[in-house]
Amino acid sequence: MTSPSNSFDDGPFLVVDDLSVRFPTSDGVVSAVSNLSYEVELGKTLGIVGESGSGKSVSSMAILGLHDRRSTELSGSIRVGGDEILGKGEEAMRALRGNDVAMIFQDALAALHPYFRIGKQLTEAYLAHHPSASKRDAEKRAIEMLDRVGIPQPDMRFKDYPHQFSGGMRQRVMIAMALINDPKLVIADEPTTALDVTVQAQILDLLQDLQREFNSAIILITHDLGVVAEFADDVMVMYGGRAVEKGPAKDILVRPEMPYTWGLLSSIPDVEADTNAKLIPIAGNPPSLLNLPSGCSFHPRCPHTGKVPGNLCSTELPELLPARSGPTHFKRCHLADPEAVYREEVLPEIAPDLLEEDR
Amino acid sequence: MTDQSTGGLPAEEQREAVSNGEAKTSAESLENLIDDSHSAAMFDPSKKPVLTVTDLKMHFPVKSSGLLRRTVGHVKAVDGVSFELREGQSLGLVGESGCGKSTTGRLITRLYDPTEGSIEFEGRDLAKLSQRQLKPRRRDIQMIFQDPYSSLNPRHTVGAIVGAPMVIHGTVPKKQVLKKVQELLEVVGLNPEHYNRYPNEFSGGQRQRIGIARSLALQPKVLVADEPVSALDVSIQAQVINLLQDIQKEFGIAFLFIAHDLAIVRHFSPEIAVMYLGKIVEIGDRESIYKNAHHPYTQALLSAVPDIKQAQTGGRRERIRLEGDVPSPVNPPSGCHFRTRCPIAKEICSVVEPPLLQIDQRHKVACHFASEVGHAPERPVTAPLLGVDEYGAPDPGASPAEIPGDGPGYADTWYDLANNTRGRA
Amino acid sequence: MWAYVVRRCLVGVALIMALTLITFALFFASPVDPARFACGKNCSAEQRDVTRAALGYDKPFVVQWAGYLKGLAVGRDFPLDAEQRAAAPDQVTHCAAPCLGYSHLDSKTVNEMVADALPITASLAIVALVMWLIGGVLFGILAAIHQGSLIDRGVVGGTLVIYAFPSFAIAVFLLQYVAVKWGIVPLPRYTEIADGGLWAWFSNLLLPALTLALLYLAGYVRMTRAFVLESLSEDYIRTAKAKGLKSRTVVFKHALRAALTPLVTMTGLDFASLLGGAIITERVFTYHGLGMLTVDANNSSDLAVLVGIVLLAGMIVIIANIVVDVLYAYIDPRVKVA
Amino acid sequence: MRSKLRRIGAAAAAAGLGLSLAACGGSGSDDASGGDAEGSKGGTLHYLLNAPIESADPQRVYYGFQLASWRRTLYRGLVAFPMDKDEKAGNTPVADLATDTGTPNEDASSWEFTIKDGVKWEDGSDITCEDFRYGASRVFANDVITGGPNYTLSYLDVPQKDGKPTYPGPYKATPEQQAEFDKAIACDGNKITYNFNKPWADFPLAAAGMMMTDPYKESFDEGPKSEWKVLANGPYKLEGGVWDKNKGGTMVRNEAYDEKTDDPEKLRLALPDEIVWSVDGSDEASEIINQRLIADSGDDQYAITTGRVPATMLQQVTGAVEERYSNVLSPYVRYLVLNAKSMTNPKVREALKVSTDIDSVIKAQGGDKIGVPAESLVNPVTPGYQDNPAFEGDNAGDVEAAKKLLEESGEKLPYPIQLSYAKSPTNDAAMGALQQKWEAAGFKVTLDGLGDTYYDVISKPDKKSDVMLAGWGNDWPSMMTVMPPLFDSRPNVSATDCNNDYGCYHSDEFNKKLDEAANASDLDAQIKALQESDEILGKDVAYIPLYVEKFNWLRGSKVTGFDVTPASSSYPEIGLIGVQN
Repeated sequence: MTSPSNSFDDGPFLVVDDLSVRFPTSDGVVSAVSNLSYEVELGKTLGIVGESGSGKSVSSMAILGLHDRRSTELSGSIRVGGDEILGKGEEAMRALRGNDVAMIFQDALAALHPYFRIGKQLTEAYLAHHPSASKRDAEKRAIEMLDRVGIPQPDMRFKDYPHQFSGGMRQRVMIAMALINDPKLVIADEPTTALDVTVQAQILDLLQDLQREFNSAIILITHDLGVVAEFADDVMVMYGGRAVEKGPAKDILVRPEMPYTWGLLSSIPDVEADTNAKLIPIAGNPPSLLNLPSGCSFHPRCPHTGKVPGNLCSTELPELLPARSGPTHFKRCHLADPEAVYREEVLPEIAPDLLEEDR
Repeated sequence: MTDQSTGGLPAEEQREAVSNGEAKTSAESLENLIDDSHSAAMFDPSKKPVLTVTDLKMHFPVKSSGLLRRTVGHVKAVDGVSFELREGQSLGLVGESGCGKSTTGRLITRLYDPTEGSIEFEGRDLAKLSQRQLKPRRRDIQMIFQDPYSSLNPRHTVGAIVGAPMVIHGTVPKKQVLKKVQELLEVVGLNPEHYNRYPNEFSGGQRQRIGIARSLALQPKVLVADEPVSALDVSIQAQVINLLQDIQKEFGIAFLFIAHDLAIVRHFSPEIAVMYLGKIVEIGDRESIYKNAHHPYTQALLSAVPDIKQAQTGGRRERIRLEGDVPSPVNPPSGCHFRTRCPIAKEICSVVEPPLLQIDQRHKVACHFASEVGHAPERPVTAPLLGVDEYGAPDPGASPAEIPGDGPGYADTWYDLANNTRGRA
Repeated sequence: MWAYVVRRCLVGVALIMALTLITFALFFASPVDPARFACGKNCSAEQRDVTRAALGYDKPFVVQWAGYLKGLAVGRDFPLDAEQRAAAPDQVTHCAAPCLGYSHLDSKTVNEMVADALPITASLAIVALVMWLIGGVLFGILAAIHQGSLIDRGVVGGTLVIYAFPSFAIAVFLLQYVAVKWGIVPLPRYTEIADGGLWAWFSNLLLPALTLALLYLAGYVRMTRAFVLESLSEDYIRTAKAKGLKSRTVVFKHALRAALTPLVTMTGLDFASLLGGAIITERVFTYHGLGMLTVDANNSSDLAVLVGIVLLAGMIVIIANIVVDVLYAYIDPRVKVA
Repeated sequence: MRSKLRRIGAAAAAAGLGLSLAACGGSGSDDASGGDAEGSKGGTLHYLLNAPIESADPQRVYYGFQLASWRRTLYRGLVAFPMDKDEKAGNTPVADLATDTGTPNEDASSWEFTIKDGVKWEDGSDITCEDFRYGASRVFANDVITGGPNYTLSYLDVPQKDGKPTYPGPYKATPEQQAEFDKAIACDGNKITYNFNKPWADFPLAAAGMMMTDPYKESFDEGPKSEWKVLANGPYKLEGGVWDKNKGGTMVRNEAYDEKTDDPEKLRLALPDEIVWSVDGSDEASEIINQRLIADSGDDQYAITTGRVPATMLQQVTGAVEERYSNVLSPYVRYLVLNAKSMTNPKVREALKVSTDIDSVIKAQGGDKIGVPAESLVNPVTPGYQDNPAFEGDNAGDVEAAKKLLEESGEKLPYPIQLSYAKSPTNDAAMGALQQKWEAAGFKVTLDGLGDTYYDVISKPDKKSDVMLAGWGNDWPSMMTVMPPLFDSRPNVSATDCNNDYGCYHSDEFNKKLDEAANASDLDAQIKALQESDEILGKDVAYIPLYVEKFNWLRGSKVTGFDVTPASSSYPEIGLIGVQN
């Protein structure tokens, strides 16, 4: 098996550069992703955070080449292990999918074929990239993987159908399937959203263990900032198809500089937060990708546009610029001193206790 | 009108006064609300219980596949649940999928017929009423559903959806229905002019608002909110939670708030019940549950919730890891249902079911080894009360004592774990 | 599962009994006098009464129905007139249980008539089924994977055009032009496999089966297309692609497998209700199958045959339903019949 | 199928058409057999049937073409009509199994025949007097042998109760009853005597045209189970002995048949070695069969058919095909019946009659190859036929005369009538044509096209129909099989049913004439009475004749001797037909 890793050394395994994804439809062009850039190193986890319609899943589909080729316009660059994959043919992409790059989907019940035994679905994934392997080898490997992801009696469960597993076990099967070919990059799209908290904890533990063991790069797509806080090394917050803030997880969650990130933080209650703190929702609804607001896409919902001179927010798209907290922290906002606004206006509302600790 | 409907006179009169009196009330009060400074609902023991649920059970029969389709077992979805819901208060019901929290909600709205137990509401046992007798009562207890997409009929206008309960129950004269609908839409933060639009013209959050408006149409005393925000985007969840809080305050509605998200329940409800396999394993006020949980399951749940603050330290916290899955409710483990996954279970747990024991003024827990994390006692705290030895075998020396707090509400005396004595407020 | 099948069968038996009762009731509510037909053209009122009695139509219909049920359970001897049976024992026809009745017009038990007709209709149905399934599924998939393209529109439009023609017109066209005028195939005449071998059986079935298949083809093309499109949009298809499977595998194994479930249901039920379509086809091609038998029996007011066919058709529909359910459980591991 | 029975079954043994063939042969072939090579023995003839036959049992056969063609092949009779094309000769029976055409007593209430020596069943056994008696007795078991003509029931001199014979047929008869019957048909060696309870002057015609008095071998009889079994005594036998209702059968030479006992020249040439009968029971059978005959390929070159060329296909009959085509008069007459219960005013009935546009009806049905105007209910080639004076004259419909009559009637105009008919595209057109003229005259016509239940509906006394379309052909060449079955109110009309007397017509004067005819001891007297009865019907406008149907036949190119005769009911005369070798 040739791996694209020959041609790259130590740099990030995945580099997405200035990626734009557009779907022309009868109603107009949907700008699903605009000028998106990010990278993930082996052994590291990037958390992509955003609401539905923010474009957080779209770029990963492009990495796998799973977008509808007839109706999608792609521009920019995606390099996997140093190899440019944009413009590669279907056969080349197929060789990549499930092999070097694997995906874990959200709802394992829907994402596993209901009519096939999970053993078959696993071996199928193995055989697709090991054409010379025997069926027995594949089965051995599949049982090994089921065992590895913590499914009891894997040789028995091998013959079961997806519906015969509990939600958590099903997600483990998904993970086993994704990891069966030792991928270097795993894209996990809301892997725990449908699960109960205790099961979610189990799955996240498992993912983390596996990452340590295989040193793979992980992209974790989620809307749950708590999950990101515990799991991701880096975070990218997306809104309206663009990255609005990205950087190390700690910087983003502790010293966010973009009002949308503030909004996300303030709109979810915390198990330890003061119950007297009122949830501060983000007003309005997420924008339509068909017709993005001018300037900063967030400006119609942003309570801080008044602090920006003129109507800059609604006329000019802010660039993704380094933030104050560090050189690896970028934000897309016109506010002159967002950190001050956060400390003085946002923090007292959502977490007065935090404020005191900091002082 | 049946005899039953004329029974609860005071309540009827009160409602009449509200609906016929000042139509403006709600709209006006909404404006008041907006300026209202926010504070979380606190547990108020002075309020009278509006709903008292005692030993409620819902056992769904499991039929054999044989020719005669005999009942060979039961899914004990809800298996002896007791609690009180006080006027204008909120009880949060948390637990993982399959624990029976949604079934409990549906039992209270009588979407199911309970197998056993009572649901006392305004002096009447709803569990014993026939569907016909129930009809005039239905308006008092309304439900908000999880899925804002499937719970609204796509072929009806928003006005028809919100107005239907009023028309069916005849609470509002036909001519005033539209006016009332528009008021309600305004209350839930929708444009009142949109009454003739269809649900698909609204976003998920707006649809949930429509559902809420519908549930308010009959001015219920109790609202059962079954995962009201879990289908919504994060930023929208907060909008809806805030709306529900405002409504609760404004109309003094008692909420049974069912959710799997511990943080949201904590935010919304001053009193929380934790369910596991059809039973309440721990119930208490917010402080007791979130700061002083004594049941290993509650502790595990809380520790499993990902915490944003962890970002400061990075990596994952130490947590109580639960192994395996929830067992089948058809054949739950003997004794304590949780023992198969419990980190501190001992022999007694498989023999004797722990009673829901009141251990503080407003805190009950069902565990033989009820304790703070990491401080599990050597011997079961419940043994002396149950008249058994530490392995669960009947202890000829001890005789079973009265279990403190053995009822839907909280007793004045409780069992003090620290001193193994009866405590008192 | 067997318990389920038995239970369903019991319900089915009750249903069939009700069905026969309704058939009896409808038959006697109709203005047609069956005796009038059997009696011939120069028949006086008295003779007609005699004939009516000979046919057994003089008794109250519930009594006749009860007799019929008895025949179903334990068999019956014909003629019904005991005196006649005693006088000429050699003329007695025994109709063993389950006796579907006795046609006085054809002097045969309905069982015999059905036994003659059923293989013909079954042959027709099976060949037609194979034709429309192969055609429908292949064209359906073709259209689905080229959704929105010219191929898609061509396939869907083409089958719609065929669908727009009445079955009758297609049958007559095939017969008059393809067989008679152009002589591309010989005139179809049902040939048993035992008589002419497999090829003769099949080649003779070609045109009538095609007629019948065309009746269903458009529906199956559109259904397959819709089902395959639907399953192609499922999450597990995305998973299959993400695993790096070949698109052929994805479409024909993963997508088609899921689309199969509703197709099997439709096929089972359509197969059971083929009798309706078979009437037209059999009539044009002179295939003396169940369809033709039905029409003839209706035209000659032969109650026994009508009830027998209603019973048989009811049974076929009920059995088909059970088979579909069982098959469904086999195809879809999530479904359990119980 | 009901209507088919009436249509085709009614065609039994019609009167000779030979004369009219020459006169009315239509376009193309004046001589139906023209162009064909002289017939010789051998080969296989294919007979394509456009509908299944109803039975193979002689006592149950009622199909005209079947009676005629099986008389020539399988079942010989006491007497038979010759294959003569002359109307008179063709309608006069000649001896067949009997030595002569029978000897009547003085008032024709008793007939005596002698059975030939050496006539045998296909199993080699002799045909005996007892076989004839047994065959005739089976008709009485009409609860077993259902269907088939049963005139003998009212004629044979057996004890009666309430006008019904008490003899229940051979299966259930007590020895006493059987003894009584054996007196009605008496056997004395080869001599058989039929004793009737009243004169039956045209009995030989009935015996020749029907098979109700044909012999049947008792040991072969299985009652209802014999419906499709054939024990032949003619030049052919049925291969396998059982007719397949849906497929047909193959007739092969009967070795037990001795040509010397027969008169082949007159009765049956029996040219083909084999006759393959195949049934096409589909609705389009006539179209398909005639398409095949036009294509004329393979076995179809040796084929004849019972399927007439549909009017829509007539324009395809040109050139070489026309040489294989015949257009002949049939024994059918189409007529309208007036409901005597609702149309009581004689002036109204008269008005309807004079404004009936027969020409347009024929045109709508397909033109002069399909029918010629009729002047009576009786077919013109029936012995004793005369134009009914009531219907002579203009066939286009006289609107003015009708208007005048209607005005004289004193009825409120327009006079509403409902016209019922068996629905078909051509009938719709034809009835539309009638409607047009009638409405011009002052009627208001509601067209009422009915489906399969047509005859059941119009038989009911309380029907809404005022005028009904019907068709009839005689059972044997006698007006006795026309007027009595159609208009004698006594056997027809009851409280719940008017049977074949669709108009519920009742006239004592007419019934009296029928009794006169029935009791006549010679044919001439009978004919006179019947002619008078038809005049009464005409005077009362009980019916309005429309047209005599014509048949259009195609045949394969290798068929020889194709012709129709009075005896063959205008169907192919199979006794003459052979194939080229």
